[in-house]
Amino acid sequence: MKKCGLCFLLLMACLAAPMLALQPPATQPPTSANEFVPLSEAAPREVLPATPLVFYAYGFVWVTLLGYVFTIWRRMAQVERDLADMQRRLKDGGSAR
Amino acid sequence: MGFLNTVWTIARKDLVIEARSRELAYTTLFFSVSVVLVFSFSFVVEGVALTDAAAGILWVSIAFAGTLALGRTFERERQSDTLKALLLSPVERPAIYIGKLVGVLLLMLVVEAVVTPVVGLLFQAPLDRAPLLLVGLLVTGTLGFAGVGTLFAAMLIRAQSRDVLLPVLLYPITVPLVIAGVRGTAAIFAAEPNLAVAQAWLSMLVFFDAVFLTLALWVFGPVMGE
Amino acid sequence: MQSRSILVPVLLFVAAVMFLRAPFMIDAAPYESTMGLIQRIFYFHVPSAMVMFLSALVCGVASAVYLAKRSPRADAVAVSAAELVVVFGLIVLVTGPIWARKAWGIWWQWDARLTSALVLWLIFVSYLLLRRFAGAGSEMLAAAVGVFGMANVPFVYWSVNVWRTIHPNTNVVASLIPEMRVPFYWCTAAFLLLYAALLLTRLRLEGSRMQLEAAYAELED
Amino acid sequence: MDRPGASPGVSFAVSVDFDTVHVDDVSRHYGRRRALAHVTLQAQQGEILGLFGPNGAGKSTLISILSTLLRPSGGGVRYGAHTVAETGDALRGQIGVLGHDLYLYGDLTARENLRFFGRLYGLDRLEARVTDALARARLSDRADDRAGSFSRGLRQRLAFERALLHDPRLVLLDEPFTGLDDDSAQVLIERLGTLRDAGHIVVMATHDFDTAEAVVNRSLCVDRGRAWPVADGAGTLRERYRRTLAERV
Repeated sequence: MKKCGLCFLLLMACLAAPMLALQPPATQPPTSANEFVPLSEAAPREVLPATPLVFYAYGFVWVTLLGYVFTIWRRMAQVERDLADMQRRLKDGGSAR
Repeated sequence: MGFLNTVWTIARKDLVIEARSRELAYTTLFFSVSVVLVFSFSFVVEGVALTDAAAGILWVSIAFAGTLALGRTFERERQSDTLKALLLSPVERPAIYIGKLVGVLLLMLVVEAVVTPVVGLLFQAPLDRAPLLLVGLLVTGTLGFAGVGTLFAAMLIRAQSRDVLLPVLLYPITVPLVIAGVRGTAAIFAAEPNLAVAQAWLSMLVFFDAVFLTLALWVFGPVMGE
Repeated sequence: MQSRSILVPVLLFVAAVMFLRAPFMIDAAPYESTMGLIQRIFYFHVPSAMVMFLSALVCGVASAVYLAKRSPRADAVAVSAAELVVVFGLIVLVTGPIWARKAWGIWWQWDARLTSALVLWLIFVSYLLLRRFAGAGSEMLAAAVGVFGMANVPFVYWSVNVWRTIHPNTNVVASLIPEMRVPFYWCTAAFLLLYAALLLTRLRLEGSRMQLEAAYAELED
Repeated sequence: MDRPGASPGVSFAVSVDFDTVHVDDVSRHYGRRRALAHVTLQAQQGEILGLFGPNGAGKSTLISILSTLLRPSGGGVRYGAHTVAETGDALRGQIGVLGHDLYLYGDLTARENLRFFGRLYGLDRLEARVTDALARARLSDRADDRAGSFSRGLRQRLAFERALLHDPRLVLLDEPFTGLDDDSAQVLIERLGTLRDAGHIVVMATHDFDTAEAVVNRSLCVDRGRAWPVADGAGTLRERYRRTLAERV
């Protein structure tokens, strides 16, 4: 059971890391788009700023995935708790008999 | 006892029951006509119907009325647990499925025989432009819808909240049938009709029916085993 | 059991490294001429859609196996895959309109791919609703829905496609210049690894559940 | 109905018959709820087996499993040399079930109900059988009334004859005395006696100790998914059942 909890901590950590690491880069392109990219390469005139949209999209991906992992983790914890409870009851029942 | 014999015995039993009370025919018919009316409020602007509104409304009312008929047909089999009695008899499971399907299909076709002229009348749809093609679209589309619907309604008979679950399951899965039906019918009804397109949709419907019915026949046994 | 508990962290670790690397690769890739920055959603949007369809396939096959063999493992795979269809479908259905807002100027277009993704998503949401609300014995019924859902994928796609298409074609991927193709394949691989890890984790939950049910049965004996 | 050997009316490619039913270590659970736990029993030709127990004890589940409609979660059932997996359809032709829900179409007449099920079972001499069955249910004069217009007792009588229409080897009865007046119960008792003597296997789940006592050969006490033989010895069936239950708890 401990191993499992550890596994989940690791899982959370693995997912959290890219999220922290990813968001700055995701916002990076606009600066380069506005300042460094030569005109010939730049996107055509944009009526709507694309930066926040890209940011929302990437953010949403990570929030959804993390949210899902969180629900798995919570359900897993619940099942583990029930299972431990169960095994204790089984043991008690066995000794009582 | 032959397969077709069994199918006919079960279907005829449903028809006899229905002929006696006519409950389903009347209620479903009235319901589908009300659906046409309700939808016309949103698709008729300043006295003129939007393009393709007739085809869309026709198929929506068929789908809604079909769901109602399916639910009610299997509610009858549930009342005294008679579906269980059918499953207990020494007949093949597919025969039971097809028997129930024939009953539902005939009922829906009767309703369509009334609703289609009503839609034609209210929306000036040219029903006589390609009558055979139109009938073909209606029959194949209804067959596919009733085929999937009979399977789902039968398997939900023991489930909780089956009334809500039937449309929830049925509508997304029958989307291809509805699209084909609506587009095919719209191609016939359009100001510039394109019968070749309608024929293409018809052949697509035939293909869908073949796949859906094969799957349903295969799935029905295991699903009703419990 | 032992090998799986190592496999999941390894998969996650590799996926995480790949995801960490991905933004830099995407950033290094050139701009698409007409869409500009917004095209960068594509690197996450398309792999999610691929994973979604893959997961629907997995669910359908597992459901068919469950119908034929009644093996509880197949059912566990089916329900796990169905959940992941819904999760990745949500990503597709949210990032798609964000892209559309910029590229087409509107949030939603009734175009073939968007619509068929929506229909597919709805089918698998209904699958989960059935399992949640139909009561005891719903596994078998859900398996029927899973099989129909999988069989429906090409039909939905086909019928909606004939109905209308303004979405960029699938051959967009083939026509990508190498500088765009490499990060795209990179992201696809990362998503597939992530999918495998999530599926295995979800299966593990289902395994624990079965253990719990078995323990209950034992307690009653 | 005279019936040595296989029933003459049912025409199957494979004729399936059996003289015993073995229930071997059968368990069944619905989700987490245990309906049956390791039940083992046997019923023989010419025997009426009574299942007694409180509501929700698992009697109906056991009947459903015997009727082939419900699969056991563990263990198995053998019908003589046959199992459901091998001879599903034909086997069902040898089983007659009177369920709690009666299995009658309320919108069909008594005669139509019998005729419909007779056709499904592929019976010959159908009209004669139906007329006989109506007479035995003492419904001849109401044969053409809708079954839905009958009282519970009349429907119960009709449902009982419907279950026996195809002369099945194994007769499964779930609460057959529900809604019957004393007179009808007496007729049912006599009919069960005839069935037993004709070599049928009868399994009956009921609450009605006093009525059933006259006719059951062997009794099982079903409680919380388990089955035990009701103790022999002095006293009425009800007293012995109470004693068995008390000893087990």
